[in-house]
Amino acid sequence: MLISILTLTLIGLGLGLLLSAASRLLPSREDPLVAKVNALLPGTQCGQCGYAGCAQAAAALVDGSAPLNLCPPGGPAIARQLAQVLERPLAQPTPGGLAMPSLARVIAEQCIGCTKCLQNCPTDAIVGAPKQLHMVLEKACTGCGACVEVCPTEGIQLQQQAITLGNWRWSKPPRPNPFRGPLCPGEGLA
Amino acid sequence: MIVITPQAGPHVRNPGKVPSLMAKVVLALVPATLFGIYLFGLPALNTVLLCVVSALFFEGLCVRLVNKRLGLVLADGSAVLTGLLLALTLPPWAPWWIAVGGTGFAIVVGKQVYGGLGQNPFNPAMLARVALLLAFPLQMTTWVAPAPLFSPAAPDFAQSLTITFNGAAVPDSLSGATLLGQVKTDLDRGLALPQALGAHFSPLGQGIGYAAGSLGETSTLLLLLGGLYLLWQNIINWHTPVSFLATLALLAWVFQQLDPTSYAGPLYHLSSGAVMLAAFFILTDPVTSPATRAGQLLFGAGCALLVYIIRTWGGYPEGVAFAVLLMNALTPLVDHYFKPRQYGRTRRGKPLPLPPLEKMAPSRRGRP
Amino acid sequence: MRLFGFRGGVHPEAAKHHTERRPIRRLPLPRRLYIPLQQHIGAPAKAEVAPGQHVESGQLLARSQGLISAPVHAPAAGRIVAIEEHPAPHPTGLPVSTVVIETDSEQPPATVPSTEDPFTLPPATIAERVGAAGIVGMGGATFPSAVKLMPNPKQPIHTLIINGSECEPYLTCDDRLMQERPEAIIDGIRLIRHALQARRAVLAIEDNKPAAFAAMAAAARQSEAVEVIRIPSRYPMGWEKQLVKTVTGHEIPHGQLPGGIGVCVHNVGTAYAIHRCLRTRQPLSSRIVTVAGGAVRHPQNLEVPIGARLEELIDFCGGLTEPPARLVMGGPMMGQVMPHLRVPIVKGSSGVLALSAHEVDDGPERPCIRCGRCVMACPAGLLPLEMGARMRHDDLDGAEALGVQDCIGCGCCSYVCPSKIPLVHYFNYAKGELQNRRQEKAKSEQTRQWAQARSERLAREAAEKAALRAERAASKAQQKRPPHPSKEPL
Amino acid sequence: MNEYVALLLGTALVNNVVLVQFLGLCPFMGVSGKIDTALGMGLATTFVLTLATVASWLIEHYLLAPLDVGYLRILSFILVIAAVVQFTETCIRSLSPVLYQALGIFLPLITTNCAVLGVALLNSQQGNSFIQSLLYGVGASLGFMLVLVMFAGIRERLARANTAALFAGPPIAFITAGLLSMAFLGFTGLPLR
Repeated sequence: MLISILTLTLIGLGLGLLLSAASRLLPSREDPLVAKVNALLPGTQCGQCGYAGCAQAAAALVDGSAPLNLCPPGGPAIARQLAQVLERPLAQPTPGGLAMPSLARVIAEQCIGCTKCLQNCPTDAIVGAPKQLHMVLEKACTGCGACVEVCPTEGIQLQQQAITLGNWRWSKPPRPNPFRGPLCPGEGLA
Repeated sequence: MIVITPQAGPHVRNPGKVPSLMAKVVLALVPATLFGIYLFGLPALNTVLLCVVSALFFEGLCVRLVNKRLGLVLADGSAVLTGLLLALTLPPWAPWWIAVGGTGFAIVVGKQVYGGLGQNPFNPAMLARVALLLAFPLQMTTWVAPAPLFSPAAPDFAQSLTITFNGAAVPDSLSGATLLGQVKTDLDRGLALPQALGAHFSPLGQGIGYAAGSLGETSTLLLLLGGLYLLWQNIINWHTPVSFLATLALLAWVFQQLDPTSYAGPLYHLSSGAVMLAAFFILTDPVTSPATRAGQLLFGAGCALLVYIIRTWGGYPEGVAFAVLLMNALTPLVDHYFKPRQYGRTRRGKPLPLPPLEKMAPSRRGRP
Repeated sequence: MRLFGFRGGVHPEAAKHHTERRPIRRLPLPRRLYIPLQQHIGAPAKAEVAPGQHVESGQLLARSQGLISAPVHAPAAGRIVAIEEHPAPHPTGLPVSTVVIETDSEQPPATVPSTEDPFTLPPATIAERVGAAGIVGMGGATFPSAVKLMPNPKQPIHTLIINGSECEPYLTCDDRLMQERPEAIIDGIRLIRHALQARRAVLAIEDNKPAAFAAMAAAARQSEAVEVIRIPSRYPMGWEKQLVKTVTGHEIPHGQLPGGIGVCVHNVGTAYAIHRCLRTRQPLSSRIVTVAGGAVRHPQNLEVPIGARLEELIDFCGGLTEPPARLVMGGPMMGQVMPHLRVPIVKGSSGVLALSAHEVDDGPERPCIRCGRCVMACPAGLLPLEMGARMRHDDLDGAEALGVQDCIGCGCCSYVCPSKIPLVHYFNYAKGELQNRRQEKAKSEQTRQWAQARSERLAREAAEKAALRAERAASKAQQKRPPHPSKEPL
Repeated sequence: MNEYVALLLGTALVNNVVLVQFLGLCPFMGVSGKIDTALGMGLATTFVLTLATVASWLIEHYLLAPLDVGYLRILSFILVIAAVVQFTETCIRSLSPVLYQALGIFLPLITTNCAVLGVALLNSQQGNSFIQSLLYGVGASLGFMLVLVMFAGIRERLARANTAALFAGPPIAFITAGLLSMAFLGFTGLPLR
């Protein structure tokens, strides 16, 4: 009985020493930010975010290939913390496909020049003097809608950008429909 | 006046379509099939018909289950081709449930489960043949000596039905073993190769195919004829068949030089078993073989190596089916690592170095 | 002269016999001309004229903006009706700002040959004149030619290649141009060679155009400046990269221009336009267009003023025998589908094809059977089937890793595909998405800078306000306390 | 010499750890999503398996046998394997963080890979010499890596196939694994152990 206890402690001791030596000889070169983000994540390795474990999800978050709200168990709390740590705005998901991004546009009749929207715009995209008609710089506007909320007279609205020769893109070719009925999204070809 | 959704790309197309490709391959198989039917009589005809009809039936069943348009799917002729290929590899007088069960397995599990044409990793015909060989070893290895159609020994129509449908035993006078099976048992019994070969092997006879064997695999020359037709019609590339046959011949020749008493020569290997059928019709199945020419060369050589290993040292007399499946499994890797060199880039993908200006004489080749 | 091969390529059925032997006929001047301001690669031209103004033939309508741009000239004398949005020659027919001219008379503008010998001009003025004449690549790429005539000293041009291959089926505009005006083309080539100081000028013609080769060889014999060679006819021989590889044996390294390896490529039509511009001081205002296709009654080659609508061309050729399955501007392989006939001819349109149903022959699309024909056909050495499969599942990164950006859109893969998969359409979609992604990344980078600039501005303003308040408080405190007794005011 | 080669090829192909002996199936299914991760996992498992086989042989012969505590075999082997895996994790984390990210949770999971423990136990059961057990370990891990990377290639392609919704994902992967092991039966009968 004693022999078995002794043997196992002997093996454990030997291996433990080996491991501590190894970890000192080979320091882990890991990106501190990834470690910090990894600490934020719940660490349950549940894989609901589509990555094999939290470490992988943290790396994807840091290099920007994963959305901030990727962690269902973490919910909005984690999303906000991640936005803080990674200094990234919690952008709403932009609709894919042909829908063009929408930009703010001043409606000349209603704008009374109160400069409320001007102060509220996160990227200073609105120019104009008090009591003067304001104007939106299309290049700078990100369509976040902060100005629309504060405008007293609805003088500024979010409008979809017009499709021109410059920003038109080829859309995905129509999927061939080998089915007798309508094409259900998941189904394959002939 | 013209209502269009913007279409891109070429507005004229090459006339070749998938159904015409498959039809030409089936056409190339017809001589070997007819010879097989002539050689082994009406039961062979039953097997071929059973396989083709059940292939269409199972494909139609699966397509109906997934609610796809029947006409569109059956019209591409890939089911007929799979059924015919499987029929040619079965023993000629196989019972009906071997034919129907094998074709069912090939079409349903081999192809339709993966989502239809073009999605299956393994060649359906070979998959079914391996499954049948493992599941029913006895039925899959009862060979029949040739009994030409109108000779007295050939069974007439009624007899052929009994053979196929209620499995009458093969009469002793006709039962025989294929050359490969015969040689393997003799070698196992310790006989030296020349004695084992002497009695049975005449290259010409084996070429024409007047010998026991699978339904369509016996006549090497007719299969070669079909293969050359496919090459001439540009349906298949020469890379896979040439590298397969050349590697197999080379291996056989090398080992024969090393030890003539226990290793057979190249002609023996090329003209026996399913080698010629595989070289032109099974290895060149586009869906399960690599898409690049370099990949096809490696694919053929790999298959030849595996065929030689299994035939010489393996447990089964014929290794083509296993070799094809194993190389099919490797095809995604071959396609992953064998890519053509892009224009303006080195083989590793880096941009080409600028050629030095003074040596810009046009004659120097641009390759790195 | 030794030639080299290039990988891939296809042999489409040439179908040039319809218009090969038809001489070029001049289209009668249409009543209205619709001249778009964006007919070239680069910034659109800026209108210089106002509606109602009367313009002479060849007068400047719009000035080029920046280096990569080209001016637009009036093809004929007339009155400017309006400068407004009209459908552009583009698959979607989206509007583009267009100058509409009501033409005065039927007779073509008179050409007065200038006496001055252009060879005495320094190369810089030649390039400047060509730029002022609004000449762009006539092969379809429409890149402003002046930029390609200004060689940078570090990379001298040793070989000038003139592209007479015209590898697209149906098109015979370059072919007829070479047969009917060889001397002008040779003169144009010599002028380009003089401008580029190139050591050698080579005119490459595909061997399926013997008449053109004979005419050009005869014209070239008088002056030893130009070497006319026969190249094998195979599509896409006319693409710049493949032509350079065939003639010089060198591939243009990725990310480089042909100038990088000392080669410059110009189209035959461009050489002719440069000749006309330097010899007769005439801007680029008309071009040769092949009108063909199964649905056209009398297919032929026409000399057409820029801005004429497709309706006029088709009516001049006897109208349509049946509603076309596809109306294409350019060649059938790389040309673009036109939404309707009310779109104008621009500098880059080499052909107008009304293709009938059996010519288009678009079978039902089937799944990819991995036959590898597209891999063998791709001249850029890519894997169209793998890129197509990834794009069908929206795996943009996978397609980009396989090199979808290097796809030249020649159409060989879709041409040979037995399953009729619209591979080029998938790659156009991929390139569009990649461009969107680049723009979004640039925009988000920009947004971060703007947001940062704003927060710095607010901080600065707050600091100033605080400093102001502190100063005001200090001065108020100063006034309440009497000045210190010991300090006598001086 | 060819006796060792026969042993190596025999373990890698004839009685392949995954497809014939059905050991190590969970990483086989779990990590075969992409070829690169599968390759990384294969290399990591080869490293672990070889080290673990050597260590377990040493412990078997120089600790358990003299003290006659054979019954501790499984316990000590698992202890050794866990230590070797931890050691591998430290190495990979410092040598290539990218691979470490890619493997994620599956790297520590090698401890639970029954192929690793299986090979160690089989070695001690068959009483192989040191060289034999080393070759057995290397052969088994090469077989594991070959099949894992091959299967990853197929699954990467199946991910882009148009499989019906019923079969997409794991079902088709299990069917393909079954067919793959059927193909591997072709090697039976080769005169290799």
